[in-house]
Amino acid sequence: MIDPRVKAIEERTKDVKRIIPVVSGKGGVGKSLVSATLSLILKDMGYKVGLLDLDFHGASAHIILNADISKLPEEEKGVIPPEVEGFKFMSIVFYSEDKATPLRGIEISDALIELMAITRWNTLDFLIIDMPPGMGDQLLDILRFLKRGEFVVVATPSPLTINVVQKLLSLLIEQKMKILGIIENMVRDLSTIKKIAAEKNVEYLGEVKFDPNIDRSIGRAKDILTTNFGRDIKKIAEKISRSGDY
Amino acid sequence: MIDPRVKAIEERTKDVKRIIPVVSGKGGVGKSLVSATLSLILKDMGYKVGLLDLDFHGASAHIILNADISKLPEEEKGVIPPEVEGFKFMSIVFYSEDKATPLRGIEISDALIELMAITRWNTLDFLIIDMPPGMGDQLLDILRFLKRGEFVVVATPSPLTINVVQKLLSLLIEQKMKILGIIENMVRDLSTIKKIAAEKNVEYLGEVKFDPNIDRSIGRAKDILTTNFGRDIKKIAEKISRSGDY
Amino acid sequence: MHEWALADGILKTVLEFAEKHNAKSVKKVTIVLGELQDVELEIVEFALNEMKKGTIAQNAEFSFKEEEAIFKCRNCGYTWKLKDVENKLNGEMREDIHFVPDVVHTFISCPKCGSRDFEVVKGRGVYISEIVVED
Amino acid sequence: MHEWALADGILKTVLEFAEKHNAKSVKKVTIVLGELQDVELEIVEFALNEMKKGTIAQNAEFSFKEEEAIFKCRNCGYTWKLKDVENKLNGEMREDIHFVPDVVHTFISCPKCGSRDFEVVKGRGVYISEIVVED
Ligand SMILES: Nc1ncnc2c1ncn2[C@@H]1O[C@H](COP(=O)(O)OP(=O)(O)O)[C@@H](O)[C@H]1O
Ligand SMILES: Nc1ncnc2c1ncn2[C@@H]1O[C@H](COP(=O)(O)OP(=O)(O)O)[C@@H](O)[C@H]1O
Ligand SMILES: [Mg+2]
Ligand SMILES: [Mg+2]
Ligand SMILES: [Mg+2]
Ligand SMILES: [Mg+2]
Ligand code: NI
Ligand code: NI
Ligand SMILES: [Zn+2]
Ligand SMILES: [Zn+2]
Repeated sequence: MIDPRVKAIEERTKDVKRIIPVVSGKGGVGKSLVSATLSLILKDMGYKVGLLDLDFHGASAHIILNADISKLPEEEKGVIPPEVEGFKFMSIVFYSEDKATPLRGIEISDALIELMAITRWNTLDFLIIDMPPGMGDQLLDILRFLKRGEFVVVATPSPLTINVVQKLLSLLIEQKMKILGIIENMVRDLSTIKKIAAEKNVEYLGEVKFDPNIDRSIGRAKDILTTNFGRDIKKIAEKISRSGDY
Repeated sequence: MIDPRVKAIEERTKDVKRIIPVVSGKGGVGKSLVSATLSLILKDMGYKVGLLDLDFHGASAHIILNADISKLPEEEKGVIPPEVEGFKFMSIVFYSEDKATPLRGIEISDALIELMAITRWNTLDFLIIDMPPGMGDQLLDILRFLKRGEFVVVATPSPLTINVVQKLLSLLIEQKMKILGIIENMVRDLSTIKKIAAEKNVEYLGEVKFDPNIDRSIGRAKDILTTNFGRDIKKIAEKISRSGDY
Repeated sequence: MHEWALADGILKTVLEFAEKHNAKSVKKVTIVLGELQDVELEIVEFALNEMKKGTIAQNAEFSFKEEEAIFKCRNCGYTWKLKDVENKLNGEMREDIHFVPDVVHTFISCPKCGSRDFEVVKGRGVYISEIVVED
Repeated sequence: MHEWALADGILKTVLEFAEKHNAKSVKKVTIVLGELQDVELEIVEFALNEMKKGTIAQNAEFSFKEEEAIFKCRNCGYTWKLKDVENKLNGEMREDIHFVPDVVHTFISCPKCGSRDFEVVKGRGVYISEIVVED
């Protein structure tokens, strides 16, 4: 039995210039908020952007963007990801009606392959991928299918984050993946991640301050850009866009 | 091929009075900190306690407790979980040397079954299980093998948490699992979870305030108990212990 | 049609296989269509016949086998078929499953024990079961 | 010995199976021992012979088959055996794998492409492949 979807994945992303999976290993560090905000900012900078939410159990991008998920994405020689806030957006919630999706790893992998095989991103400057926590099926599938991914690692200063992020970094480095750098999110006083970045010889993309009001902007994409959080991410987005001028 | 481990799981937990999986669906809401602190407090209350960390990719309990994981747990007709801070503790880190464990779902499930089949908890009042985010293999295995689990759901007031926690709650309710209640963690001003608890007809176990200093106590178990976080969890631990007097 | 995406994947996979084996042409391809995904056979067939033109598969015969969807509960072991639970699925759900078959776990549960922890033993999606080439 | 925990699981599974089938006694049980987990056959055997006393399996013959560990890379498709990579594993790692075979993903990677995303095709752990009862 040969799976025809694997070949289709390559096809679907061949006109995408840069693929940026936003990862951490740890949950709750801000991967989704960073992914969505990066997408908003890169689009505002004039780039063609796509956002793919691969955190099936913890899908969040549609909440941050207040995306209308009631209509199925249009079918046309594949599936056209709907435009949300000026960029293309795809998530399992279009197909799960935003209900619980109790899926084991093998089913997660199947759903991921399916989504990637049918979604027609067409020409994009950036495809941002909002990843789940862990080093399970989604991460391993990204390592398998998107070898040209440029990873953005999100961490926080907490010792509980550091232990997990170090494991993820060591895996990405060992697997010779391209790592754009680490974002240190929810910084209140001291940075602990600068040291980790230096030790692992990975770029420190910048810190994002703890923003106690950020939750009020969730669901109002425009507002995010005017928060402190948005301003901190803007600087990082500029770094990322420049890092593409090879 | 029949798997002899499944039968062994029942055996291993038959002298455990109450099994409490600490879940959320969402990552980074404080499941690990709540699990470890609950274990410390219940032990101080005079109970026999065990703590099982089933978050293989994001194992955290050993960091919170600063547990010595360099020695393999003793082998005696199974495996004896080492004593840490006066209770029994088991985690995959004893066997992974606290290195990265890139495991797909099927391997996660295998490792979980293996750990549960070999660990001899003996007589316990409480077995606390620190669960990973998501609704994947670990959660589905707990639903399959530990039907008498009494779930503690950890949430935060953020809209990003609420969406995910609601999905998990609807699954637990549909599957007729016993839910002890919801803990609302990292509360700063307003509670949003009381309303969700009422809607879903689930007990609101209490709120735990955002404690900006909690990270300083990580790795110093004794200190956690004297923090505001520790004090908030204490009230909840008392509720949980009373809820067992049926 | 997302059927075109599938057809595209099938043809590209077949051509890559043929090239790897230094084949002169592709003679026959057999495709299994899982009942759960419910793709429109006519569209896949039409798409394949359009796209194969000008490739070394242009004279290939594409044949299709439909495979019944069978589920097995991981909680209680019960086995059932799609038709046993079809009344639980409305048109919208069938559409959702058409695109991402795995969301079936969102919409149906084991008819015996109610668990959502079940395996799709057969008939999930589209696979190539046979490629015959000429050297 | 964690071998006792395994033996306990085996015997309880066998007895439950026999009861379900209203068997008078258990005659024969075949157990597959995966190379990766590397359990001590003598201890499992000794434990089973101790524990079976006084049960309907007391006259059962327990026989064992050792199964070579085989791995297949999900990234590049390469297949290899435990003995091909044994030099990567020190005594401590072998012990770790003995208890939780899945941590093999922490300690070895595909000899061809370096991926840790591989399947343990055979020889992971302990399974019961045959139970013969008398009615
Ligand atoms: N810089 C920040 N300051 C304050 N809260 C933040 C910040 N970044 C993220 N958060 C909050 O942290 C929680 C987790 O964010 P989320 O993007 O869902 O993380 P992840 O995707 O890694 O699980 C959310 O409640 C979010 O509002
Ligand atoms: N009440 C609280 N106040 C402030 N920070 C908290 C609180 N509870 C948890 N944290 C922090 O939140 C982060 C996630 O906690 P953790 O227990 O690892 O969550 P999970 O196990 O759900 O992923 C950690 O950095 C922890 O220090
Ligand atoms: Mg997220
Ligand atoms: Mg829909
Ligand atoms: Mg945790
Ligand atoms: Mg060790
Ligand atoms: Ni279609
Ligand atoms: Ni042993
Ligand atoms: Zn069932
Ligand atoms: Zn390989």
